[in-house]
Amino acid sequence: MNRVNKFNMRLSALSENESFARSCVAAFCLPLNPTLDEINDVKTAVSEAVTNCIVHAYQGAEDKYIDMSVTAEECGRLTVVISDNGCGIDDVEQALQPFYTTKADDERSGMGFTIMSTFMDEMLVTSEKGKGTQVSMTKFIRGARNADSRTDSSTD
Amino acid sequence: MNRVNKFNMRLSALSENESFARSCVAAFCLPLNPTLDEINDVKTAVSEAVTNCIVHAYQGAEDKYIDMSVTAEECGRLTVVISDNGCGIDDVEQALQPFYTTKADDERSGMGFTIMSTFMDEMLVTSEKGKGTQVSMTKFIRGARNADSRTDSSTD
Amino acid sequence: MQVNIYNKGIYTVAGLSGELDECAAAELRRKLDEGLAVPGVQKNILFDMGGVSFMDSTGIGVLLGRYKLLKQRGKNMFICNVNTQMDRILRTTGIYTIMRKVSV
Amino acid sequence: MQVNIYNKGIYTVAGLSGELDECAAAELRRKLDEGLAVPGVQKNILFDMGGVSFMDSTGIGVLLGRYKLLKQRGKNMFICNVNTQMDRILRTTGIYTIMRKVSV
Ligand SMILES: Nc1ncnc2c1ncn2[C@@H]1O[C@H](COP(=O)(O)OP(=O)(O)O)[C@@H](O)[C@H]1O
Ligand SMILES: Nc1ncnc2c1ncn2[C@@H]1O[C@H](COP(=O)(O)OP(=O)(O)O)[C@@H](O)[C@H]1O
Repeated sequence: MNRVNKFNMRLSALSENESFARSCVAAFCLPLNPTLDEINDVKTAVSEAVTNCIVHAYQGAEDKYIDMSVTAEECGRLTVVISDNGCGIDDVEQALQPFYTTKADDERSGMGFTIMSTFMDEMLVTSEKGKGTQVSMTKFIRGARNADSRTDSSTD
Repeated sequence: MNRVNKFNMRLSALSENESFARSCVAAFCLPLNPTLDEINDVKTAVSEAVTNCIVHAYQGAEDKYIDMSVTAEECGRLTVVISDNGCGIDDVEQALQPFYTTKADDERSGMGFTIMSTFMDEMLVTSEKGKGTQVSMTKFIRGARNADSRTDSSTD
Repeated sequence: MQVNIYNKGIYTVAGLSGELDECAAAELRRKLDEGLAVPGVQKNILFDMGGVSFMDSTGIGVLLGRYKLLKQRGKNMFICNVNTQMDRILRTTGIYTIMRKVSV
Repeated sequence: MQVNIYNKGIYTVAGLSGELDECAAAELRRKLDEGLAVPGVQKNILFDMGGVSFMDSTGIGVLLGRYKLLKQRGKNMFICNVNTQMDRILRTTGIYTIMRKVSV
């Protein structure tokens, strides 16, 4: 049986919640027995997506919120969906290009999506102009798979 | 102005989420600059309330969820509301008595509510038989007040 | 949770470490009840809480449960190395009246 | 974030510590731009990342921004004490091609 643990969170779109959001996801995936590198990959990707909601979707407006939905399956699959109901993205294909940013003046690097897709196994971005953006990311935590196979082999 | 930060979370009623829930609330109240004792008080109270949902409200059934709503006000007030839609409590007054427990056979101590009300500044329990239970707790983080007054005095 | 049981002076020490909540309780009970039932366990049992980083009222239930069980077998129970958070819980619940805090 | 700026050998070192995300970026920029504009700052600026426990692409933006600014003033920029997570970000974004990693 593939036991599933889940949480949904709605949080204020404030920049101090960038660190809160990544700590939450990190704490949540601990039972999957991730390696330190895996935890750091997940924290980085979460930080990128949450930051984008705050700086791009809501342009710093503070009475907004971000939705985060996280699922940890016993098999090791971690799914993180982060969404906003902010301004949306005109052209998602363009937005995904390395170094593409609409906020070069604010010293944004344009590498957020590149890092999300590099650090996670899968990434899907859905956006509608004026409605909002949803970033759905998956990572397979190998730490957990190894622990599983260790348990299996001990029954030989 | 009393800036407010907020999150709502819905999480699976699994016992591994006891530690997850208390870590989340602890991480969230860090910007209020709490003392270590204050953080520990809050973690303990959250742990009690979440445990009660799992062992009493849902009696260990695993396809259930717990709702947690947390507000941190800049003035230092931290509000935590934890609710379930489980079996409810027959007689709340009785349930609040120290050492009262309906699960003595499982070695429950009956001290959960006593600890919540001791470790937090305010606690309010609302319950409806067959509908569910809501525990609403407030704590004033003095760490934050001190930091504020330090800022104030520097403008003298 | 980790449990280490060993004899030291007049005590059989049960050294606990980890977070003592409801999630950890069942395994902890099993380890303690098995480990303290073997031959060579002395009359005085000392619970060393030095490695316990968190405890809530579930821990009180576990301690009280062990106290009753050990009393039936004629053993005394003591506790040591309690951190501030745990100490507050132990005081609030009046546990020290039946389980003396010692420093070793 | 904490920033410590001091001269050491051929370098003026900017020692950073804390978590480098968007929340921290504005203050960090201000501290660096003020601290590296004072008299006595040498030609080679070394960013010591030893105390940085977390960094995301906002950090890349901050580093690139400092690189451009310092280059205008004829300075070279180096980086050291990068942890695994940060190293992966720096490699992914190709930063090392303009900002050499050194070990000191
Ligand atoms: N949640 C979002 N809402 C609106 N626009 C977004 C969002 N996320 C990303 N974008 C757009 O996509 C571009 C590229 O994003 P990204 O790769 O993260 O780089 P950066 O954040 O450095 O600009 C952003 O500059 C912005 O125009
Ligand atoms: N969320 C809940 N749903 C249903 N019953 C509850 C809930 N929380 C507490 N109770 C009832 O109140 C009693 C006292 O709770 P508490 O003081 O936390 O002690 P304990 O959890 O050790 O029993 C419980 O034994 C249970 O009958």
